[in-house]
Amino acid sequence: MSLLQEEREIILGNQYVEAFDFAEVEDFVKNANKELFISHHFKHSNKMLVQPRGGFPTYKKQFALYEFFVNANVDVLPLTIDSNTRLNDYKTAARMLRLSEENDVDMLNGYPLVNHGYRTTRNMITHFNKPVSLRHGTPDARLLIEQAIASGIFDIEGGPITYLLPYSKNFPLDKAFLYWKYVERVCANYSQLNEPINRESFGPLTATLVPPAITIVIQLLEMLLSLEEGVKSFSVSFAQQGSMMQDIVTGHVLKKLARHYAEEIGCGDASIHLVYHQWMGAFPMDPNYAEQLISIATVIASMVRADKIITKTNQEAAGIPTKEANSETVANTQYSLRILNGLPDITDEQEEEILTAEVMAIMEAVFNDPADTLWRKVFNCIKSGIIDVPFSPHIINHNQMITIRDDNKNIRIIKRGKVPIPDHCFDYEKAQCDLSKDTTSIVNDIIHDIGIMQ
Amino acid sequence: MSLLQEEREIILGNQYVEAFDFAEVEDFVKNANKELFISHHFKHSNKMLVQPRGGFPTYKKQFALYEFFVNANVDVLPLTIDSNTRLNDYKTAARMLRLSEENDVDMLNGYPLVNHGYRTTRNMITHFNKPVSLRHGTPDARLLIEQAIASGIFDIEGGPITYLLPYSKNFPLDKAFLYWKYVERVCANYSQLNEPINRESFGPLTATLVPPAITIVIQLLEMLLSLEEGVKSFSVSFAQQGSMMQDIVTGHVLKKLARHYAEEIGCGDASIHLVYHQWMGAFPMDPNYAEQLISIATVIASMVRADKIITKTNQEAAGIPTKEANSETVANTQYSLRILNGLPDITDEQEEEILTAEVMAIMEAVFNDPADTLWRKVFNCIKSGIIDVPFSPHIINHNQMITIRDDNKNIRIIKRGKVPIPDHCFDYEKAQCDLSKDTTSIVNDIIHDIGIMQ
Amino acid sequence: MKVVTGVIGNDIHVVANRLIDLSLKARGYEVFNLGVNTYLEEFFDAVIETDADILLISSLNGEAEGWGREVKALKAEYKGLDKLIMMIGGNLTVGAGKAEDIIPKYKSYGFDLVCHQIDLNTGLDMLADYIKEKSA
Amino acid sequence: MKVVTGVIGNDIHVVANRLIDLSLKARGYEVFNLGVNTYLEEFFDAVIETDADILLISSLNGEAEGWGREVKALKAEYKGLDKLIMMIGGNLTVGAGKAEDIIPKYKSYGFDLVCHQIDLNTGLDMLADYIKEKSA
Ligand code: B12
Ligand code: B12
Repeated sequence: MSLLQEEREIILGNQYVEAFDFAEVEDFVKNANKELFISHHFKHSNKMLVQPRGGFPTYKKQFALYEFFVNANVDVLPLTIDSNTRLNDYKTAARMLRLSEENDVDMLNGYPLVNHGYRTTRNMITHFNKPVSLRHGTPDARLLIEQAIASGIFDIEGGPITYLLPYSKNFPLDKAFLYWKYVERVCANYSQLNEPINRESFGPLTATLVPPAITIVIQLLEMLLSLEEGVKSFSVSFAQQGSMMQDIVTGHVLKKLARHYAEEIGCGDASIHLVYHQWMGAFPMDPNYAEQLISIATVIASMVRADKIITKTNQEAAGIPTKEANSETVANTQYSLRILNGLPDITDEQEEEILTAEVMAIMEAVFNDPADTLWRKVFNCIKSGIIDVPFSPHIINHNQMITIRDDNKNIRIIKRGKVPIPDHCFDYEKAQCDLSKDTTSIVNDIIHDIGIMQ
Repeated sequence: MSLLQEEREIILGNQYVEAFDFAEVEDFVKNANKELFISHHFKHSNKMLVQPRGGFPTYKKQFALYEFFVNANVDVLPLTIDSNTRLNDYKTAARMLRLSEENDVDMLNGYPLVNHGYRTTRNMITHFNKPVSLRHGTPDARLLIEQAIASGIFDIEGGPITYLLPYSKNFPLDKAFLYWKYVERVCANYSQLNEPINRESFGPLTATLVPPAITIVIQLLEMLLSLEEGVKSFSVSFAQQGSMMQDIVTGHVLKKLARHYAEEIGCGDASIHLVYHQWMGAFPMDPNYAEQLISIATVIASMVRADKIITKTNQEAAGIPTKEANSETVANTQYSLRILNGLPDITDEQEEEILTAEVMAIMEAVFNDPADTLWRKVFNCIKSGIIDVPFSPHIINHNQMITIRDDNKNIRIIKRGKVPIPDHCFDYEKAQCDLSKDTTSIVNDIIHDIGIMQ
Repeated sequence: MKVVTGVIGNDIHVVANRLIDLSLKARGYEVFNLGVNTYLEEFFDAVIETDADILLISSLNGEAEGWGREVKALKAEYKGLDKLIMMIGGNLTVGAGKAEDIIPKYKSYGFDLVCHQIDLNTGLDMLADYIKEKSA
Repeated sequence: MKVVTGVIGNDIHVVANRLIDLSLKARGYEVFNLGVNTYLEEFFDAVIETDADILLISSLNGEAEGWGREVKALKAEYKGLDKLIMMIGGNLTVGAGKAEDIIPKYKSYGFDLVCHQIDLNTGLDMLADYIKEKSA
């Protein structure tokens, strides 16, 4: 038995897991309907796929949510996991699930997939026969992913960096890399049986003044870590940044370099997709304004030529959105995509050049790290501040890079910290901003810039 | 006394008009606050001005509407006139106004400005101290415009073609030209006293598959007819057409040629502005979808770099919108304009070239008409079908031009009728469409194309 | 069969009228289209002149109700209109309104087929069914 | 003056926390920022260690209410915190809620200043006023 298989058996031997039938699951994946595979839709659909967010504790409520989504003409269903499961606390999740079922109150902020088990969950997923995307935020997602794939969920979001730096204060980063290596391998293995399992990275990160160079580098690294384990279908992603042109340029550079580096490591046969998140930062309180913001995000996603868009609702600033609000967004986004015609195909050459140079310089610094494997190189670079994510709450993150917005609301790096932004790029970035102001004004600008969509 | 002044005295001697004090009105205009002049705002504001639609019969309701608009941060107030006044039926308007005032029901679909009189109306307009745009659809607007300017309304929409071909079945076109000549002269004369009075043409026409070449030609001709009478500030306009690229190209060509022809007739000193109408065609019934449509229109207006945007509401398909819906749209549009950042400045060279050639060919045909004055040339060209407006209900219009949408939803001319579209342009237009279909399929395509935003 | 069509009253919304013209022709009817801005008398005159089988009226701006009330009285003044199929469609009320209120009202005015905010093709299918039924 | 600040509970929304750090420093306070994901004991320990005058707590994900109830009891276990100014702000309830319900509740937990969905600068102005008043 392989080492991986040994590890799988230990993981799946967890007391909260129903007996896992490896052969049956393999068989299920092999014969699963192609409609369930987002990789299949990416191949054959010529429209942008629309995916909302959402997860409820009970089977009944999740089922009802899906019915709403299907009525709203959804392309990809979400399955958002509760935070106990994210922390591998299946015991609490079980208790809360029972309470939710008995009292008809939601005691969990998502679907506790491990407790429901794959047999039950698979019923729901095959019933709707739409691709489902797993959204969690789990550093150790080994057990969760096994259950997800066994349930028919063939689109798996996350990664060791993007699910850690924005979401955690002190979970050990090195462990996260190892746990995700397991996930990649399991996905890669199952990918040989039918259409490939798709992996997706979480580009929005902290959704707060993250410069595109950092977003892209992290997208590329998570992609490489995945492809090198044999994954054949991968989605890189990013969220609306606040400037249409910067989004367009980011999309171009991300696509171009994803292809480039995939080929560099001999994985040119993998298919790579682009996912765009509607605004993920601080929302306006006014739901009418939030509606405009979402709608404009859809226009930009179309200009960016994204393959999939992940939606928000006009209730974002207020609290967790209802299923009605969520499905309204889906219907509205589909409508917007239908009426967006004659979109120009454009770029800004100079911006592309600068951004490409920045990304390649950081990537080179990562590759030049003396460690023996890619994940260790990346680990070292985060630790040393070569990769630095603005507003990450994680203790390992350096927080020395400072960004503000220029007059066109592009995010610009005005302090690079330890990130090896080439001098000519750094000079260009700073030249776009008014840096003659005193510190207080610059701090006020940053506060203003965080709230620009409010 | 000049001939014009004689005519003015006759017009203003109308029995339904309160005594018109020429000297007082002149004095008022001379000393009027610059804030009331949209031409002043065009000069000094660096944002797109936002103007809603709306008119109510009573002073009280109109006042309340303006309060709503001002709270929603409006830039330009509308004054929409009722249809009796549009047909110079001041008697009926007076009766309906009395009924509306007595019973608190709206018996008119707009504000009967002539009956209210300029003294009353001026109170309201100077109270709010915002520029007001007069929106009517009146072929003989002589009396109305006198009253409007005397009230402090310094932005006058309309024109002999654009207020006739979409709005009337058989009002005589030649008379419309003469009546509008009067309007232009009055505007020109008042323009010498303070900031210029702005004239605006109604570019949307029938809002139904009108090709940009026809829209632009009519905009240019109404502009020339106005400038040649001495008007110094003019807004050309058009409505969202259904393809972002076609809108951008239309905006470019319209601006460029407006400048060109203004200089050609020695009126290069006039200032020319661009106005964009949110979608004017068939709306979706679903107010959520209508909301998306309007919001996308704002994005396109920004891409087009319009100087002013005229808004619609999400109630358009249902009926006449409430003041709440109208002011919500204003607030939303202002918000959208605030968050639209980093918009690229683009065009499509080939499309611009084709469109420019079409417009110049039609303009040449108009200028080559043997008649002695521009208005007679234009009259002859409409009569002979050199200018042909799809879906005009007017008997003089030829209705021989047929248009459909190509794959990118650009409006394309597939039958040119008598319109002198140059051969290479016509070939280009047809080449974008699939014309191998049978007539029934093409008719179905046209029906589909009219409803593309539904 | 012969159809007289047009848009009633001071209504200049012509788009649906053009489509109706095209669609009726495509379905093999002989069409006499009076266009927009057409008054009730003009409709009945045209029916008599052309010996039409069907009168198909559109209204988009909601004003049809005012005209509807006069249909019966006016029709009675003409002779030989007993077999005329009368149909109306478009936007049959000012502002929002419910089909279940609107249809009986217009039927009481003398219309055989009432299509409030009903898509053209559906309406013309209804007409075909109605004709088939009547002649069966 | 010395301020201890941080985000309470399992809340990792760090943006407001960073801005609070910057703004307090800009206003001349000496700041001890414990960051996100900080538990009540950690806050009080830090106040004791640094001899802080002010404890400024943030909560963004609505969980503060659960922690609030324990404030009084826990504070009583420490000595010398009588003059500590206690302030809380951010999003102080799950979902939507009204300030008039929320403020008295948090005051009863022992907070002197309660800023539900109040902008940072306004909140820090309130703090300055409060300090002036108290020392007057
Ligand atoms: C385009 C348009 C215009 C154009 C018209 C150009 C032209 N000459 O045709 C312009 C800009 C000039 C215009 C002017 C006005 N308009 Co207008 N216009 C519209 C708009 C946006 C679309 C109409 C359209 O062409 N639709 C496409 C066609 C194909 O659809 P349709 O007309 O609905 O017809 C379909 C069905 O009804 C059906 N049908 C129609 N007849 C029949 C008959 C039968 C038997 C059957 C089975 C089916 C059927 O078949 C069609 C296809 O499915 C509508 C709002 C909307 N619906 O989005 C307002 C609207 C109709 N207009 C309106 C108004 C008030 C006006 C004005 C008075 C206002 C103004 N301030 O300018 C003027 C003057 C009109 C007049 N005197 O009648 C109102 C009517 C209010 C009401 N009914 O309560 C509307 C609803 C807008 C609004 N919300 O205020 N308008
Ligand atoms: C950005 C964001 C994220 C980022 C956070 C990155 C990071 N590490 O900081 C990411 C994407 C990672 C994230 C994750 C999550 N988030 Co979140 N997030 C947001 C979002 C969009 C903006 C928050 C923000 O940064 N605002 C900008 C700052 C400057 O404003 P602020 O935080 O409101 O603070 C201001 C005031 O409150 C005030 N203030 C704050 N503290 C104090 C203290 C005092 C004394 C004073 C005077 C003032 C004051 O000052 C600030 C400036 O004015 C909000 C929704 C929104 N508001 O638009 C949701 C939101 C806060 N998140 C939410 C949730 C549920 C989550 C998740 C659990 C969900 C998930 N499915 O992923 C996770 C995990 C969170 C956890 N464990 O705590 C919910 C909270 C629900 C509730 N309270 O009812 C919200 C409201 C979204 C929603 N509608 O569901 N999120």
